[in-house]
Amino acid sequence: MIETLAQKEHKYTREDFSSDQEVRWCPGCGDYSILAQMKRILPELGVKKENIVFVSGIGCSSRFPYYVDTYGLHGIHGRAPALASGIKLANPDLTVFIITGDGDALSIGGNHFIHLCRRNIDVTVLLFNNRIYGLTKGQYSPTSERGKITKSSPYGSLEEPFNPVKLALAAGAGFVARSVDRDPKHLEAVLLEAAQYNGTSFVEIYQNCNIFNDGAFERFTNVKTKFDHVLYMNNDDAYRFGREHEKQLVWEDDRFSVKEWREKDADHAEVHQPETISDARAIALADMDGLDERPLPLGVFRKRDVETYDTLLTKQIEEVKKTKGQGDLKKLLHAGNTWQVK
Amino acid sequence: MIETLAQKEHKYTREDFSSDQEVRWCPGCGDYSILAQMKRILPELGVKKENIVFVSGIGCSSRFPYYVDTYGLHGIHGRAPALASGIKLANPDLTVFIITGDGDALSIGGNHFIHLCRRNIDVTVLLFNNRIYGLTKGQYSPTSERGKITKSSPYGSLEEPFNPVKLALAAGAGFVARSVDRDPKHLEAVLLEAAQYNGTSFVEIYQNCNIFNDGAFERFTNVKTKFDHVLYMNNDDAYRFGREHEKQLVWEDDRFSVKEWREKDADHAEVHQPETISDARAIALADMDGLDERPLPLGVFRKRDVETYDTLLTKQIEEVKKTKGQGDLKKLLHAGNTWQVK
Amino acid sequence: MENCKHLEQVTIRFAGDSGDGMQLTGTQFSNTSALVGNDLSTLPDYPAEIRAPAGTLFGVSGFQLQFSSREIHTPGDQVDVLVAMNPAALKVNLRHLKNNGIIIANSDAFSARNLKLAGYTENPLEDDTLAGYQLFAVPVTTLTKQALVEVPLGVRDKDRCKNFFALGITYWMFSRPLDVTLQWIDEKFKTKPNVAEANKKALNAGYNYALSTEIFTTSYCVLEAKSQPGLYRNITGNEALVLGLITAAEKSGRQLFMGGYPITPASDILHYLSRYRHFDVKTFQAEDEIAGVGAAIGASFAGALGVTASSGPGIALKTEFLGYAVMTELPLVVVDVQRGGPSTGLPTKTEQSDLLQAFYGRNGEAPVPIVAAQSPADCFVAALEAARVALTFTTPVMLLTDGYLANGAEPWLIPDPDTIPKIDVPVASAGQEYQPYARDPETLSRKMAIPGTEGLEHRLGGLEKENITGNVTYDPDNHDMMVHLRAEKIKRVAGHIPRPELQGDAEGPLLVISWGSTYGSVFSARDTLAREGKTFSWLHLRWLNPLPDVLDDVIHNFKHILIPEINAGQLIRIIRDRYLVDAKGFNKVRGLPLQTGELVETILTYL
Amino acid sequence: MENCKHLEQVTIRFAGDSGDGMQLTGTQFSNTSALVGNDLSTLPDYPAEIRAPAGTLFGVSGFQLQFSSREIHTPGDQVDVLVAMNPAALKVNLRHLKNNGIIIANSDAFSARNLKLAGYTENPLEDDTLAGYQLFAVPVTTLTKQALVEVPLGVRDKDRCKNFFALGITYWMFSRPLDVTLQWIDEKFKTKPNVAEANKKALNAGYNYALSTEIFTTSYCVLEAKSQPGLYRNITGNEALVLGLITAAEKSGRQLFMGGYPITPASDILHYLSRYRHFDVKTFQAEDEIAGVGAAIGASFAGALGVTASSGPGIALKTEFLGYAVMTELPLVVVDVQRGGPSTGLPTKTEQSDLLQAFYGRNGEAPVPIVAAQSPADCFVAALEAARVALTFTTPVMLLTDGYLANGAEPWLIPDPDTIPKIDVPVASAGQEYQPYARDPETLSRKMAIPGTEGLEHRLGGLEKENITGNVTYDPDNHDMMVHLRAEKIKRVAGHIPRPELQGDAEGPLLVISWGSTYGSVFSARDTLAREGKTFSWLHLRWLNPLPDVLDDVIHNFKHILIPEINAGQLIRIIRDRYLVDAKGFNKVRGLPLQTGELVETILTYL
Ligand SMILES: Cc1ncc(C[n+]2csc(CCOP(=O)(O)OP(=O)(O)O)c2C)c(N)n1
Ligand SMILES: Cc1ncc(C[n+]2csc(CCOP(=O)(O)OP(=O)(O)O)c2C)c(N)n1
Ligand code: SF4
Ligand code: SF4
Ligand SMILES: [Mg+2]
Ligand SMILES: [Mg+2]
Repeated sequence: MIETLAQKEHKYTREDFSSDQEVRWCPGCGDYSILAQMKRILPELGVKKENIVFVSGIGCSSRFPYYVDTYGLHGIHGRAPALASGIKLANPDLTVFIITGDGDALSIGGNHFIHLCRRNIDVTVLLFNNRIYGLTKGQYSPTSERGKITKSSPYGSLEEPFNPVKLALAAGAGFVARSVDRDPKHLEAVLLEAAQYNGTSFVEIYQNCNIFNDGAFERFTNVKTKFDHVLYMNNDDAYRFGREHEKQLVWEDDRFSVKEWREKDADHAEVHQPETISDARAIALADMDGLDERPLPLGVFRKRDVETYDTLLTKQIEEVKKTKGQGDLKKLLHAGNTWQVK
Repeated sequence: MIETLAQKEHKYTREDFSSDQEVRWCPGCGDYSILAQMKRILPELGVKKENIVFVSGIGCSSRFPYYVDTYGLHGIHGRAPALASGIKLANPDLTVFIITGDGDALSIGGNHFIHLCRRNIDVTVLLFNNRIYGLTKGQYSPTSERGKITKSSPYGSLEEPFNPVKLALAAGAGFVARSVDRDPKHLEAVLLEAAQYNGTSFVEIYQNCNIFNDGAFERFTNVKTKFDHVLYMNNDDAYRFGREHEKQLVWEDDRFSVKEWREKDADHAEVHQPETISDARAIALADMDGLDERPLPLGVFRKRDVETYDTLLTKQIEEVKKTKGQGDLKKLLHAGNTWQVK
Repeated sequence: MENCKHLEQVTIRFAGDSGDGMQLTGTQFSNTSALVGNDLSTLPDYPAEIRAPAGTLFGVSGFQLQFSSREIHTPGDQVDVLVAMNPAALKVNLRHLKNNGIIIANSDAFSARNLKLAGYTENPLEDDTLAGYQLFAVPVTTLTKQALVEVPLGVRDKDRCKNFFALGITYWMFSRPLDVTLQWIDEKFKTKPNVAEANKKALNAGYNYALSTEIFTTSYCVLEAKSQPGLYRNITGNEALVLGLITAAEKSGRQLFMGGYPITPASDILHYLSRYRHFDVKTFQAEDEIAGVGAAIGASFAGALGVTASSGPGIALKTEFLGYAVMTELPLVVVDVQRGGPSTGLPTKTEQSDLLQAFYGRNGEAPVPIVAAQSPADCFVAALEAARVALTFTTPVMLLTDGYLANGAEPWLIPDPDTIPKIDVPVASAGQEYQPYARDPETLSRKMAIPGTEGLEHRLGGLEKENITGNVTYDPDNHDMMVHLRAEKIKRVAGHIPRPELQGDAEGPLLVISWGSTYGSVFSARDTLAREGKTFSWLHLRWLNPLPDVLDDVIHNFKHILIPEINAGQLIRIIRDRYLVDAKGFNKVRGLPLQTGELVETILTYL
Repeated sequence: MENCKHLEQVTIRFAGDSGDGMQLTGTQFSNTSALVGNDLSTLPDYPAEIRAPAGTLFGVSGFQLQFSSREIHTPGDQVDVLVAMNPAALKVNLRHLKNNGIIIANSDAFSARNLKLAGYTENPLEDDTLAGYQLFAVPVTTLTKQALVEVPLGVRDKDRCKNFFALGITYWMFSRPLDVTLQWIDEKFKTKPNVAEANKKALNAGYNYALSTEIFTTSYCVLEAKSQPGLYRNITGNEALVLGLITAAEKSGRQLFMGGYPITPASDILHYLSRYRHFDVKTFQAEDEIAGVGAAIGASFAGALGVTASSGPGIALKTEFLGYAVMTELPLVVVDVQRGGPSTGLPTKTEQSDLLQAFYGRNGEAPVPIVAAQSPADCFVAALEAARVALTFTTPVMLLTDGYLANGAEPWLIPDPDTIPKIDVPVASAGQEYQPYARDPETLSRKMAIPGTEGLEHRLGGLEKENITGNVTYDPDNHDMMVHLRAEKIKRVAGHIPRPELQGDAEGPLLVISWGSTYGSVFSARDTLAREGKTFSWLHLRWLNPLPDVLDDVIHNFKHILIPEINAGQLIRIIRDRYLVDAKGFNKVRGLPLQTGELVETILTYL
């Protein structure tokens, strides 16, 4: 939940959120862009620096907290959701971000991730998906495509990757979105919306690891190809794409297919409504990987208004206090059958 | 994969699969029925006893392997998929079952569970869902309804439950089904189909814990209510339900709704086809919890034909051998730059 | 009560099917005995199965208690009175009974079917099996049924009252008042007056049956124990531990946050804590033990007192995060309710076999303070101490109890919370210059800065830290220094914990060193020997790490050192290493408290 | 080579940016030196960052090797020659250089920008910073560029060849032949002839530059070491370990199954094993370390040799499953490539601080055999031994190596696989009467029955087992017996492992006891002292659990016991406890191998 700055007089700038730590990613790494966009949106939140906590696991991406001048915990591999849940539940006034990687969140940390989505604790999860284990120097990850040749799969990996958006949707996350490092404007907008959402918000960020998996998302970032292969989903907009918005997705029975856009479609075309979208439709969107003629959706898939775990907990405490009164230590110790020895 | 008995002369009976161990569930527990149906289908598989392995985690349900006279491993909490993966990959000729509970599979074991589904290792997972922790005496589980009052949630639990079918679908399981302890015929049929499927097959079995969560599935098992609240999905059958099959589900835009069944619907009614069903439709089916006018689906949601991890691994080994030849230890040790000291 | 035969102490064991209500019966007997003023100690002994099929051997549920007019701390080795509600209960428990001990058996339950289930070919009530014991075969089921003819209840419900009938018999036999239990029944079955009625009738009927028939000739009484004056209540270890934690939170001004995951026998800590929302206690039932401890650490970082509790396999899972708490130097209390191991082991049995894991069970050099409770009521103090050290030294602390302490009960002298000292937590305030790893020169603890505090933004993590600044560094010499600083900090705890009292002479033939729940057995052994005019010196350790200075002072003054433990020898490893003394162990790994008798025998060989 | 100055041994360190190819350069120098017949030992020292920004201090990548005409086992304490490709490399590594040591610096890289990044205010090549060293400032970048004018390659590609120029200089300086590296270049860049051409030209250019300019006046030579005759190859610890495992699988007729999850510095074990599908090696990259070890145990149950490998935090996660393997008594090899701890610690540095975790890091009494490799090549034998004991004793075995052993390299005398004895695995056959927990009277191991074997269907699990039948039982005495049987089984391993050889007299002033990678440092210390006519006795332990009998025989014959370890004192805890000797530790926890010089100094105080 976002606590607005009472004293609006001092509005932060990006620089206010730069820590004194040297940034240690490889030159050219997509993480730089994500960090830059984050520093852009933080001043927009209207939250005091001291009320922000960045929590991460282990991985290249998970070094992120060091570079932001807020409170931070660089956790252990896969377990950022656990740390973050404790932080947020202990102090619901804090604004909590989880920074994680595809290995961190979906390999070792998969269980914490789906439980976080289910519980709907109000934290924002940014998954830097480079489809590779960066920090350990290039093994395939749970989002690597089948057949991937890496150090640990010299003859090709054998398993289907996870679809993180689909998994988050099925696990129950209220807010599910996707963006990409090389589209700073889009990324900035999505980050801001995610951070402002009340509940577990999940953003998958396609991130280029130029050392171990360079060009993994080239198709979706290169100006030559991206317009034909990316669908930018916008609230209340039709599902149009193509360089001149000349194509559209239409819902046919139980899937989206591509049609040409004609002027007259404007009146009746289906528009994207993440607040009310059905699971079936959201899943159908998530199913499109941009590898066939159908585009890869970027933007917010779903944004549901549901009560958060942290609010429910606070309410429960208040209700119990209403009926039982604020706990009294002396009474507590003396409860039950007691007897006096003289 | 199912290896058929070469010598069909000795066909097993149920009793052949009874171990010498005393069954130690509470009298009245739904687990008994599942065990009974399992013993019915095992002889049907045409697999030799010694080629069957039951693997489990920890929980009431996880005692199952002791009661079946095959090979078995009673594992540790949540980790049966890990053990089972090792068994199946080490020896793909074995027929492997995983027996697990809602806590075992979805709480501590959630990550292994979704990864198993993704990898599509050929094992059959039976999740005994009683929506409670039985063995530890009645705490709420990840499938307990929100607001559940238990020993660990005296004021009501705060979180949304998982929908195990939905999660398995999103994680990529090829075969996903649901049945219930108190419908032995249905259960038997589903178990058989699951066991015969080549790939990760997942069956959620609603199971009554008469001690800590009695009647959780009453609505779907009591003859007074079940016909109105259960949809039995059958291959190539229309989605009809109700005592006289007088109701049907129809697909409208992106969800199922209830309509009366009229004779003339027979020609054009949509029929259930788990082999080809889209994700969107499968998810829409999974979304129905039987608590409103729409029924709870029982049966097979999805049954997809995909190559298994174990087959791919075997193939990979064969291919490498084709190019490199069977490994030779002496050559291996002598590889690289060597020099002779005299 | 005048015409009763006086006894100093009695051990009684109630045993029956899991469904027979034996835990309840035992608890009622305990509470009544406590209110009568006896000292007492209890040992529930229930099966791993939830409800095993009726009549089976593995389905037997037992509850043993010793009550006494002297100070005691064990539930008794051997049993004076065995209440056996069916043949399986008799079969399983007979070996615990003393020669010439009393058996009260529900003869109605000795049916052909039940006998067979228990593996008896003949009815032991009718052949010579029980020669050498005092057998009272009572048709408890029939008599209960008769007593309840008029109560409008179904047959099965009536049948369920038979434990109260049996309890009634024992109340007469040991001259206990009925009112505590009668009141409890009224309270418990407020909404089911018929059930209340039936249970009360059954209790009275049992009492009157014993009083009026001539089967039972003697009734006994066990006088009040001379306890320290004050207000008492009966308490189990898990209850006391929870109260200790809540007290610590209150005394330190921290919110109590518990991240847990159910596991026997630690689950009740989660259960009990979850009741105290009005004390701002937040319990979080996590998806597993790793998430439980992770959330607790997160909460500590956010300013709470983070606690996690588990047992056996669950503790094993927490080790990675424990190392993280060592590195980040955040307060954390990790409760380990030890149970029979290794692996899943004996989940419902007691053991002391996680001590070495507590010392060494982490990757790298990761020392943590370790404290152990010595009796059920003592779990209060142990928890309070654990939290105090965790908070003042900004460190994870391992708090060891065990299955016996967790479920066992004893009278607890309730402390006045106002006399419990406040706990000072080293927290930096806004406006101060803040260095995350600057240390208090005395305790070596670092100051925490709690999120929400303006200007103290900083980052922690599991990579090696530069001293003072807390920046990540791979500098070789800094690492060496930090390894030693972290170790030294834990050593400094020694100056901040109570010095344990040496019982007996400061030199002599034998020093017994004990820890945890074996306190009771050693206490009884000493008491037993004292009556024979024999004695030995005894040091019971509350803190295992760091070890108290007193050991340095005295340990070399004794010819023999004996270390009794419910494991294959763990504290002994630490003591031998540290003091180079040829300590011997007394080790029984049977999932049970040590038997006083066996211990006494062993001690005698050293005197 | 006649007119070169003879040296006994030399330590050289190549240092530059992560992108400068220093690991490659070092490896080439090593391979060439090995083929020349030197004994050698290497220490890669790379940053935790993947590609740190060019020119930064934390981005410096180093590779040190010692090569010698005598037997050696350490990469050398201090460096004779430092090749510094930029100012940061100089800054970080200067402290490793001996007084009057040689510096070869790429003067082109000492630009204002790079100087600033390295924190130099003045150019150290031009002021007095390097007085006291022999400085050779060479414009390596320029000279390389000039040498490659005619090669049709881009500027950046040409620039990348500069490490070969530097290597060429050192080849001349130490009289090494060029052909090994030239061949390697041809092989490596088969598909990129221009790159091959460029690199070869650069190498030759460097060599010729050194030969023909008058800057370098002396060239040195280090003669062949007198090694045991036979065929050798250069090998790292992780490579040797992998070969050992494959050999064990072949010798036992088991399939090799490895369940792993990447973690530094253990990942290469997974990488290397995954190449050997044609040896029927199955590698399974699991979702985490828990699943990795679980799959390995499952595979062992199914008849394979189950192996898992990890490091630091990953090992901590495996402890629950390790206890399970103890209870089910299934074979399993757990490789722990130790790194700097606690927690995430110093992931790329070496340490020996998981020994006590290996001993005690599990809930309950769960003893496992522990074996440690002593040098990179020795990882082969250690792995073979670990697998042999795991299979013959049906037990999990901890195999300890460390970051230095894993990545360090040395010449390996390749064994003839035909001379390696077969490994007998206790497996029951169809038709036999089968009791899962019946034991071999000598080893106490149980026979396994592999799924697929007709008639031997049985169930295993983590609950306590009845001896012989393997049925679940909560019987107290059975538990006590099983705890002791499991312990005794591990003790029996002692009769089946090679007796370590005591070096030196069986009595005297000092016995040094070492384990793992400190072998090399102690070896050098002994060698160093021997030249001064001094000596001490030395026992290096391959097996840590059980400890070898030889210790009982000799340990009390010495006035002092010294135990050098790269931790805060861990084996010392075990030795003191077991033998009650006042052993002293020599402990440096700096993430680095122990320095021979410091060790020698300490040893001298005891002689
Ligand atoms: C318990 C544990 N296991 C393994 C590791 C090693 N490890 C560190 S990061 C990582 C994976 C990183 O991949 P990802 O999460 O995708 O992050 P990236 O580096 O790609 O940003 C692994 C396996 C560890 N630190 N801790
Ligand atoms: C590591 C670990 N944590 C916790 C436990 C305790 N435990 C055993 S079973 C169980 C949950 C059982 O619930 P479920 O999986 O739903 O099975 P059920 O008993 O309901 O069949 C728990 C928490 C354990 N044995 N091991
Ligand atoms: S390895 Fe890849 S993900 Fe990691 S810092 Fe370098 S470019 Fe980025
Ligand atoms: S507790 Fe529930 S799930 Fe467990 S055996 Fe009893 S009835 Fe079955
Ligand atoms: Mg990644
Ligand atoms: Mg359950």
